[in-house]
Amino acid sequence: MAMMKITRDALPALYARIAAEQSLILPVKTAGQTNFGLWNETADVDLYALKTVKSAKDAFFPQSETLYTCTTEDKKITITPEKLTDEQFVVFGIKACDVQGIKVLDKVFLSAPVDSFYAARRAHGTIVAMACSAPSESCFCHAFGIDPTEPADADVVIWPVGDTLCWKAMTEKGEALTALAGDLLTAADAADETALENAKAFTKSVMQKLPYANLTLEGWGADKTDEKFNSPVWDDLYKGCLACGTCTFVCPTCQCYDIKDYNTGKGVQRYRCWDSCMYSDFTMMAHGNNRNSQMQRFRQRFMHKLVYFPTNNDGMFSCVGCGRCVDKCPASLNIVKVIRAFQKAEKGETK
Amino acid sequence: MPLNEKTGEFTPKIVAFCCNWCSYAGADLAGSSRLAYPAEVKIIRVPCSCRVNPMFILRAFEKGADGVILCGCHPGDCHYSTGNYYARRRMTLLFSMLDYIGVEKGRTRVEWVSAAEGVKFSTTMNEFAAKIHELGPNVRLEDLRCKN
Amino acid sequence: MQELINRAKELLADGTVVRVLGWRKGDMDYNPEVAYFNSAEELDNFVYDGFCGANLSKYMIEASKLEGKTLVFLKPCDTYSFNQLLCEHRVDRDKAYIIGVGCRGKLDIEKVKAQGISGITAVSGTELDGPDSIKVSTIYGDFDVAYTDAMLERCHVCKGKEHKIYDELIGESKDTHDMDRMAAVAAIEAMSPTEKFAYFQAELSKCIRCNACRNVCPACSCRKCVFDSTKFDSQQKANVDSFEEKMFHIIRAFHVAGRCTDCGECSRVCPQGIPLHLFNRKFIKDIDELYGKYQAGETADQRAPLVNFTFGDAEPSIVNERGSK
Amino acid sequence: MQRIGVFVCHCGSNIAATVDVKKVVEMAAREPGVVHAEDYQYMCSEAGQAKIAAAIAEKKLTGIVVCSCSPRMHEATFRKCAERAGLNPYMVEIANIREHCSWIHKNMEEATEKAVILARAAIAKVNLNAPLKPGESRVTKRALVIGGGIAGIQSALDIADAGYEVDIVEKTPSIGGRMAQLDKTFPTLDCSACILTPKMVEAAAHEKINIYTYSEVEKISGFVGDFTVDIRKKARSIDANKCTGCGACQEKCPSKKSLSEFNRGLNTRSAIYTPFAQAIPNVPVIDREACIKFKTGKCGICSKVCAAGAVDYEQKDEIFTEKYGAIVVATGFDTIKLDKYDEYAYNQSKDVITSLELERVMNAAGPTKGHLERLSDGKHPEHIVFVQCVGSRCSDERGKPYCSKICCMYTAKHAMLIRDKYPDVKVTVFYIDVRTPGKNFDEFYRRAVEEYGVNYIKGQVGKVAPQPDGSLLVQASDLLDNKQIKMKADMVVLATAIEPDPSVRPLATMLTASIDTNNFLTEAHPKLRPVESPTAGIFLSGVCQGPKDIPETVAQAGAAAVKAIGLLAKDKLTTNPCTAKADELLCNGCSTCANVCPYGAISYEVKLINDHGVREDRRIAVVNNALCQGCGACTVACPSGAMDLQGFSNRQIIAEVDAICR
Repeated sequence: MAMMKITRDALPALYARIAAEQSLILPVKTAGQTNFGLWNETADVDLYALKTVKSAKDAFFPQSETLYTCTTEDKKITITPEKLTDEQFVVFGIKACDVQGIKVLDKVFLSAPVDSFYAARRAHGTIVAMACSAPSESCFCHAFGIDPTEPADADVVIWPVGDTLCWKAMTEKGEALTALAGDLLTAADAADETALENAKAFTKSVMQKLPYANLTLEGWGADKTDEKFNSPVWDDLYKGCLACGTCTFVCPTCQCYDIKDYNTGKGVQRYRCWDSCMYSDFTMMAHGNNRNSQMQRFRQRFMHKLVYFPTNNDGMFSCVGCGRCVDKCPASLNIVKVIRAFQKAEKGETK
Repeated sequence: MPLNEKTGEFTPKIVAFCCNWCSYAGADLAGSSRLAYPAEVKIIRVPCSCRVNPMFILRAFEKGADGVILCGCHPGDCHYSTGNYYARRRMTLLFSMLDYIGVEKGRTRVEWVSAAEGVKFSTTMNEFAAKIHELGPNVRLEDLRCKN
Repeated sequence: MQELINRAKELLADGTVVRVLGWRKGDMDYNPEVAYFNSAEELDNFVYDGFCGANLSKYMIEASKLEGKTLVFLKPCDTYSFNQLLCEHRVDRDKAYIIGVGCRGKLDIEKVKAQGISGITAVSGTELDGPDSIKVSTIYGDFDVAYTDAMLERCHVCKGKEHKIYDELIGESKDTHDMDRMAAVAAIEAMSPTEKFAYFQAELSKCIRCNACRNVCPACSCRKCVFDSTKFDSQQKANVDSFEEKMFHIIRAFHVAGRCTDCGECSRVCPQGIPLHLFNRKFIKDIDELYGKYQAGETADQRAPLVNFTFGDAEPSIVNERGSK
Repeated sequence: MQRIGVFVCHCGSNIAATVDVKKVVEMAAREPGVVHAEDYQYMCSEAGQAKIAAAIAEKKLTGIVVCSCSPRMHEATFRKCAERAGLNPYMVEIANIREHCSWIHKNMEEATEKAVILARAAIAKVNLNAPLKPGESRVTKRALVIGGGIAGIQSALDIADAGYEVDIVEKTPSIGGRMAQLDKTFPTLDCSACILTPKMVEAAAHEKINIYTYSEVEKISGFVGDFTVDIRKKARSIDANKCTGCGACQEKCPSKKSLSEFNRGLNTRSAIYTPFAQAIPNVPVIDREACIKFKTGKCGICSKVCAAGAVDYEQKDEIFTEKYGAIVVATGFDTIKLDKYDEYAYNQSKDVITSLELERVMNAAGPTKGHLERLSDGKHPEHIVFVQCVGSRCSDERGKPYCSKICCMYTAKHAMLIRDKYPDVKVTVFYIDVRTPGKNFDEFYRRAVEEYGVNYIKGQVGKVAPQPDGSLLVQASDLLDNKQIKMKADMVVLATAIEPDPSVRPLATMLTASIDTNNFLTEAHPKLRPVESPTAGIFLSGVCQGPKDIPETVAQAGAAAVKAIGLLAKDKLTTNPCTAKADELLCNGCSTCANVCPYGAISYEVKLINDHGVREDRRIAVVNNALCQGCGACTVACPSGAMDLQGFSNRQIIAEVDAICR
């Protein structure tokens, strides 16, 4: 499809038009922080924010969702499964890294056994990806082969160029959305295309100057379990870890969840909610916990992202370099430090 | 199902924690003196006002209570000497916090009722229920999952 | 900083301590991490500058379980937490060798970024004896930022430059207090109930229940948090609607009421920028006003206000007079 | 899952007239866990109880809910009924649908709905009940009385007369206490020694009483029924078994400059001494600080003159350990220090004395052999001024906020005695209020005023100034006439406030007994349990609990003894099973719970814990079931929820909350 464009001023009208038909999820600022949220007239949209605090993961895999509800009347128990999503929705303004995050989730939830809740959302969601214009110091998506100026696997890609946004539908869903946008979009011309290419080039030049520009994944990937698992480096690295779930919950790819019951007084709502492998009660069983030290839990998270996941998924890492954990870890620990610590250790350097 | 929901009127749910030694006995005295107060008030017996955890109070609101009142022995008269003094500080701070986050004042209350104060028990419950009626349903602390 | 390293090396060498708990250089100038150092060689990566905000007191709970003494560096405000932990038998004084380190306020890189500065490649001038402004180098050029403009909120309400417990002191400290600690609390108190509710609803709706505030808190030192145990049927991980957050945050603050030293770590670490200290400070303000001034951690043998009382304490109904109009 | 039976009582028409009992049965039967529900006219009747017992047996019930009157009325009845039927009595819960429902509501529909909800809450609770068993602990049939004044002596005598062994521990060389120092007692004016000495002798002679004088309690562990106490017998330097009490040693002792404690420092005694003539035991003590032999190694005269060879300079402190079932604290009082009261010139003039010093002055065995004279120059006084409330009812930190209670009466006594014996002496009393509640007390005071012409002036003394001529100038205000007064006096007597003996503070810590801000021991309940400490097995006798006069002290001593006897009479103590219990896996060992426990029931131990595979030594709270009374203060203080209360557990209360809010 041909390149279209929309002016920044026209965005509110676009939002309203989309929201009239479907739910629209996009970066919204609440009390100073930007996260993906539902659009409404009063929403403080912050589309140009580089990074939302949480990734766009919630749109397809919400932090908490009910699976089914049991209601008791007298001694009779009625079980009502939660309805699967059956309405179209749009997630607007996802960055390339987060789109890749969704691809990671697809691997987990769309392979057999398929997670029907996730699948329903994926089937009904339209992804509008937005190219990055100014990546920040914590960005390292390039290490995973992601081009932030060319988000892949989205239904629509938009590029901010000055006060304009270039718009290109990539899939049928994207075409439908383009149709819905109607006259708010106009055809882009050669000048726009040039400006866009310049913008992309600028972004790439920024990428090269950022501190993580030279980060590689050397030494990491599939089948590295044996050489990494018993390394003494873990013991040195984990010490500052507070065992909180910040890294997990801001991560676009973490997919672990717990299933719990909520007592409503009239019955039980069985729900699932994100869990963190950093938590001491993660995978707690009657006999105890299979990882009973924070070192083991810390190792699990990074080994999973950088070794186990690629081992089981044709080399695909379950990290996308969004850098949220770099920004948000309360103890300033992060995956980049882990990647590099091992690379140094393997080269015989001390940290 | 509540039997009198047919009226469609707001019938608040009110939880009254009463210490075993003074206030529960005070409620008994209100009963034996036939001093009426609204049936909306349901009493939970605890050994001492100091047994009441702030979490119980929040739990009640979460599950749909519209008002929570805690009754204990008068300061100085605690069966366990000092329990109500601790309860007094805990509840003062909790109530202040609830006010701070915007929960209407008056949804929570502490009253010291002795075993001899049947009249006070009944008056207090009448007053408290009236206040809750005036405030209307608790929406700021309820958990939506507990609604139908 | 070199003085700290030298002294740590001496103490390691003479066997006074078997390990050092401190900060290690990060991969950026602004993200040092908490680390143990077991040898003189490892200490070469030790760092102490304006970004070493982490309160190491809580780490001493684990360090107290290890064989031998740990050298720990505590800033003036961290010593309050250590005292409080000592008071609660959560750390072992005999397992700690405390060097009170100087502090001129700690920095928050988010404050720098909030000034529109991005693409940061280096930050300098953050050391204890550094200049009044820090230099931030970015891919777009260099910027000078006044030290105080990049300081954590908690440093603007500094409790003072005095260390409350230590074995020795190294470095000058500065009282960086330049704001009214209770101003924000008082401002909320002055709101109408509806405004208050809206304010906290907006703030708490951001909560992702990552537990960073809890896990970093030196007062939240429970082996198993009540919100992680089944004892109260209060085990929570969901954030399906706003009540759970309120319950969690009210109880979290309540459980540390009278024990919270106002170290500000909760707000420092919140990934969603929720001003969690406003809950703790509300309790502190109430305690100060109702039961007399009390600073948790001032000494290790105080009786916390919630395990104390006087016969003439205010009745809970005082909230009706003091609270919202 | 429990198998619950619900029994709904009509209570004749008391419940049934307002509550649709059948409906309650029908609704209760639908609740989870309920396998049986029925109603009956009178559940508490024999027939009603038989129905419950039958249902327990037939339906194999594991828990029952009785919807009836208040649990305060019949909980015990139904628990016993359940126990007889083989069900643990703590598996019974009562839904109070009479006092809390049928009696206060008129509308049947409303009352029935409420009754259903109350039943539901009780069912929800009983679903989480666990069988509880009262604990048992043994009782050592021996009592310890700490303090050998009139309170301690009386308590010891009463306990011993009931047939139990009693040990009295007295820190001074003789029993007798403050009462032994008094001259006459109000309002009867009988001689204090004349009524006390026989009691002392009786105690000493009692076959069940052992007296350890010159001894102190060193350490106390254990709990009600089973205390272990270390007692230090300080070295007397005299072998009590050999000493005949002849007194030769004291006569010959060359060191005679030590101030006599018994005479309040108004005269001196020898280094080897018995505090007073009627001392029990009549065995002297060597004051090693004053003794020349101990100071220089030379002398040894006492040893030489002792025909019995009882002097033993080598004697050492001896610590022995004894077990007790009950402890009576009778540590008594002292007068406060007057250092901070410069205005009364107590430290400047020998003629300004405390009332307790006056007792010694008036006493025939005292420093003046009972003659009323000025201590400065031995002159007979013409005018004596008494000042009331010195340090009592005081609003500043120099004194005490409380009324010392005995001063009004003993001042009237002193005034009266002086006027009786020396009609020429003028007596003026400055008072704030004269408080004379007590049998024959006000009559006594009025006699002082009306018959003996004592001049009472309502007002406070602002200053006592020693004059160059040796007299004292008293400046005071007369509040009734609203004028300032200046008067000359030869002696001023200060009714000095009394305070608990300073030894009580460390003792209270050892006993884990609570004390109030004035260091008086706290009673378990100010009205209903006035002679017991909140810490079980500790009883309070005399002024250690609060100011009181001799008859009150003796009465309380007797009451404390009776409480102790009541405890010692038991072979075993059954403990309330609704006690707190700490979950070892959750406990932080932070001591927060112990801080709020009024009974000292919580202690800590370091224990190896296996927490889901992680093994470590942890400091863990341990609740002593014999001491815990089940208030639950600790459960809320505990942040992790490790501490829970059996019978009123967190989950049980939450279940009730949920059931009500449903």
